[in-house]
Amino acid sequence: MKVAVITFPGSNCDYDLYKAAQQVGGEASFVWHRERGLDGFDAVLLPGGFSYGDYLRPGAIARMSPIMEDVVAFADAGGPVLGICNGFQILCEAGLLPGALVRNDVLKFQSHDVFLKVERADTLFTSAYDEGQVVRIPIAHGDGNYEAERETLEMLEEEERIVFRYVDEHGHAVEEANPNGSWHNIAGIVNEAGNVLGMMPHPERAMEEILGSTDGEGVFRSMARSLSPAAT
Amino acid sequence: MTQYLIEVRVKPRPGLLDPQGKAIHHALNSLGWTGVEDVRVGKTIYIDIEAESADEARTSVEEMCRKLLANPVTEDYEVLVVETAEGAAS
Amino acid sequence: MTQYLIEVRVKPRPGLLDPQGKAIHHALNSLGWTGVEDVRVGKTIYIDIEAESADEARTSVEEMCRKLLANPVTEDYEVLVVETAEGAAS
Amino acid sequence: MSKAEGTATAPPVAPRHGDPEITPEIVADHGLSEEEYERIRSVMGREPTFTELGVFSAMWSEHCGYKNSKRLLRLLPTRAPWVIQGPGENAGVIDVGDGYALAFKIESHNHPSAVEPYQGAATGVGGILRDIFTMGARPVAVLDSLRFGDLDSGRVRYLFDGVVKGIGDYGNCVGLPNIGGEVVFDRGYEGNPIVNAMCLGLMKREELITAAASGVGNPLMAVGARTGRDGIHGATFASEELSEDADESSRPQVQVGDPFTEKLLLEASLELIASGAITAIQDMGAAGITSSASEMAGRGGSGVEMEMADVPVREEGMTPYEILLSESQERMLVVAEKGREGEVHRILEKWELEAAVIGHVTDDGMFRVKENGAVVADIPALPLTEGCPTYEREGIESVEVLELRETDLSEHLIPEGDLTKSFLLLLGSPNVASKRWVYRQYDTTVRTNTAVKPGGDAGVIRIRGTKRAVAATTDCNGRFVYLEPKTGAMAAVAEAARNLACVGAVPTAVTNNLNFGNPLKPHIYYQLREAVLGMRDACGAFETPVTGGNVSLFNETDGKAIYPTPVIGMVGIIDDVRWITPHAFQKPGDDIVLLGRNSGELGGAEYLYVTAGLVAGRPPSVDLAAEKRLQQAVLSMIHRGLVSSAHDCSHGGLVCTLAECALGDGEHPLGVDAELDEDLRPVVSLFGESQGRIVVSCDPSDTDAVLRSARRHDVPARTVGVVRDADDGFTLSVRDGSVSARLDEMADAYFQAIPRIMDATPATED
Ligand SMILES: Nc1ncnc2c1ncn2[C@@H]1O[C@H](COP(=O)(O)OP(=O)(O)O)[C@@H](O)[C@H]1O
Ligand SMILES: [Mg+2]
Repeated sequence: MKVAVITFPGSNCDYDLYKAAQQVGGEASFVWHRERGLDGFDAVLLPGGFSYGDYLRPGAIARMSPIMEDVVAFADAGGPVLGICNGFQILCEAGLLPGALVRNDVLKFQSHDVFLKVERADTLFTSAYDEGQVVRIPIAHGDGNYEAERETLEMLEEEERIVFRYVDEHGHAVEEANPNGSWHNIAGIVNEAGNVLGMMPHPERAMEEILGSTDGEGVFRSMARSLSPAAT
Repeated sequence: MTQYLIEVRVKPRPGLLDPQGKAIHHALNSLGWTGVEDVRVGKTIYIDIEAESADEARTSVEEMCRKLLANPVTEDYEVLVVETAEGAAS
Repeated sequence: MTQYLIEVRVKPRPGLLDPQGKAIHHALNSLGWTGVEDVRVGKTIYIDIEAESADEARTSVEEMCRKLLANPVTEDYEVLVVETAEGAAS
Repeated sequence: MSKAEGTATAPPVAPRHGDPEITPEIVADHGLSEEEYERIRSVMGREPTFTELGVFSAMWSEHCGYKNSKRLLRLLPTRAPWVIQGPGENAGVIDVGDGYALAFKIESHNHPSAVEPYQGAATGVGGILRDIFTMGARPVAVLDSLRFGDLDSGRVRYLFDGVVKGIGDYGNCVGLPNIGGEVVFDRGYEGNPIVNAMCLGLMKREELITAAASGVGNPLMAVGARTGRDGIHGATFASEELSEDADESSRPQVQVGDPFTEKLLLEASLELIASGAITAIQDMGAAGITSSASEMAGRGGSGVEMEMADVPVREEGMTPYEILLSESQERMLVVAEKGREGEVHRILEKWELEAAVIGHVTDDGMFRVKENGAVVADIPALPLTEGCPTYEREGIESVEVLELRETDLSEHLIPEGDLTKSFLLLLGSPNVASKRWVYRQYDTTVRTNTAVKPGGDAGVIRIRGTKRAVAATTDCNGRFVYLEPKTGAMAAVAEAARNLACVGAVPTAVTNNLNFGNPLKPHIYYQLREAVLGMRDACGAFETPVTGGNVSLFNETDGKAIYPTPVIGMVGIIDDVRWITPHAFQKPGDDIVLLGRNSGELGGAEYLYVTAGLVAGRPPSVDLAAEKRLQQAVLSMIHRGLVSSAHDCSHGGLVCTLAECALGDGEHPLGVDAELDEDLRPVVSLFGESQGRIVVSCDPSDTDAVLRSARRHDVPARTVGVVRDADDGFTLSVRDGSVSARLDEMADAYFQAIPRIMDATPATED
């Protein structure tokens, strides 16, 4: 699996993603936001961080970067695109995913482990999980509160495009388990075609025992599996 | 070319949540300002721009809003030409 | 009691660095809007408040600014009584 | 060097149009004494110009010149085989093995944070990061050591809230995990918060670069943010003439941080250093261009010449005085290799940063500044950076403190009400309570190297690709230092080392931040001297040399000084990540073993503050030799895999320590059934804060080995109880008394104390 990790000014999880891709046998390369062309890549990863300092709105300025035209084309052609945290915000700003991520309802940056329920194990990003599986993964964001028009939100439920939800230990999507006020505890969604996933939590930070959890590895193993059966 | 000062007022769309406004409202009430009925927080972007005319200035700022300054999903915006180098304008 | 809509316009103090304005300015320029000379970002707080008079409303909002809404060290603010339930006012 | 000193005096410089006459008032307004002004005149061999006066006042200020602390700092041990860079550079550097070096340093932003907590704290983090990456190291973690007044004041909550947000927003944006720190609340810090930030950076040994200007003709480049009128010192009335527009509001009292630009600077700087296209790089921190350029020249024994008209500025009509003294953030001074400016520009342009050549390195040892070609300052660099007069002041202990220390505490030994009440009260005291409310606002996992997050005894960062990890902690109990400066300072160093040992790290080196009041007052200078002596002894005993730090004096409001607070930032090395040990109990059935002895001390204890609002008594004594044995004992137990957990005993005494072991991070609390048979009053047994104690837990099959190991290290040790299920509750009985509580009520007191205060009542500015 050859993956491109797009680096924007202010990205700070690009290296973590790069390592995560390598850990599952992927071949990762950094692509600077001013470069053009994504030919030859099997997947594109948009890292977390604070592109352009999150000034104006998280992801708003980054989505104007030259490389984003290629990312949109790549996605439209069915190429897998994974956006994590700031990457998710950029995907929404770029219109590759519906809705927007606004300020956490608690108005504070939220940095701690959360439990996620894998609602869909049939996407190319989650095939390594079991449907309904509860995983433990860190979050670290100030603007992770998923927002959209009613119709959009209902459509997401209707079309089962909510891939990850914040839940408690036992897998219940209770309010206490919602760290940012996201509608219906949304932590991650896919586009209609299922090839673009955006999520606020950081699976790339849950890849080794020494870091407290290996539950995030599934996301990358799923991709590796479907993109290069040889890899795993 | 004249310089114009344009004001872009970006507001959270009615109906959508405004965590900041909510928090301030709560804080004001608990500080004893019970008369406060509602609080909303928006941002205002002040732009100094060179243009041939106020209209030209307005038009390009409106395009900036569509392209970058406001997020149609969550925000409404309003563009005001406040003043020119020569002084107040429309 | 009448309801007033008060607008509090909070701006970064002149001379202070405005990183957000700087970033937006940079972005607009690189998107081709070369006419843009400067960008500053402030916030506007819209408050619905019950009061006996416009003055009373203004006075209490001014106190809110000192206590909570604005940071005296880094921000300047301005309080405007925009309208009453009955319509536009001073 | 010799060359620099060779130029004893300065060539004449015509006074600049618009600059004020130099009068005794102006000199005084620049914080210079008559003697110091005389020294300047003899250095210059003439009257300085107004610009030159500004430059001297900055370089000879307390902050840059260490007037009142240098002589004391010389007493500190700074050498060891593993020390690569001691005091004198932007940061200290030690060898951590496998070809890696660790750069680390602590810095204070107390005053700016008191004026504007959010920006003050944020820019404090920014400054310390630059000190690390200008050494060639990539910052890998930050810690923050904070002190405020009591939280019942709205202003204090405002400061606390703003400082935490500022530290969080800055570090989170740059992308650095926060791995620890401290937060203390005590009326002793009311109105005068302490905000110290520490940063750790890793590099390959060969990547080390120091900030010495070398290579005659090499261009000097200003990189990063533009220069504005931020934080310019200098006399206010003189300021009128400072700039063409006399608009006061355009001379802000605070600096605004831009973490986004900092992140770009960080990446660009590391790329520049790797490219070899530069010979030196330094942060334009305190006293901006003045200190960075003159320090570079001083260190290099060379000289610099700069053209102010070439400095990218944020505002119109800035004078050389303003440009030289501006403290605008996120700026660097770089010495490029002559002929490779192009490369430098390419790298900076990639990172969308501005850069301008503003001068060049000379060989005449002068610090020369021009404005449109006309010389406005021409100063011998070495005397400017090294010639600042230093003082040894008179130090006498204050009678007040002496009396406090001798206070008879016996009446407090009898618990009013029952012990369990006091216990829960203490657990819920913001000083003991969990600081989760704080560090949940900090990213702790970015960069995927954090092995131990905030909440443990020390933070741990693993070194990718090796078996090693580095641990770091900051510690200081200002009450102890206040009551007995030397003992208190030793206690701070001892606690730091103990914390490191508990996570499995060998204490290795120290950075420190001396936060004190006005040293011109004899009782303050006494505190300063005694504290440094205590640090000297303890750092000597633990073989943890001091490689750097920072001094923050004059921390006073209305003539009232803060507690003397020498914050110790200590780093340790873990050779094998498998040794990393948690502080919380791990499984029911484990034995609980107490290492060390309670010497029956209640002085300075949190118990007294919480129950009687009292800061008094003799602080716990420190037996350095015993401490060292204790740390070695716990380390060898850890290395042999004997213990499941280890936790240092401090704030709140043994009972609070056991409670923390039982509660852990709140997710899987465990019960405790323990008994302590000490010949002491219950209050002292439970809440006394005697030093040199560590609580470990181990599988019963290892208990004997643990006790034997302790004995071999000549460390008192005994089994005091067992770990139970949460449902079995928490019990600790001592002679003539006992504490017993349910885990949920303990958890509520411990985890909710700070949120309850902060989330309930809005923090207002006044
Ligand atoms: N308390 C201290 N103990 C030892 N060294 C110190 C202390 N305070 C400052 N130093 C050293 O003096 C030098 C100058 O300090 P400082 O001015 O704080 O550095 P910077 O210019 O980066 O702020 C640094 O190398 C610093 O490590
Ligand atoms: Mg510095």
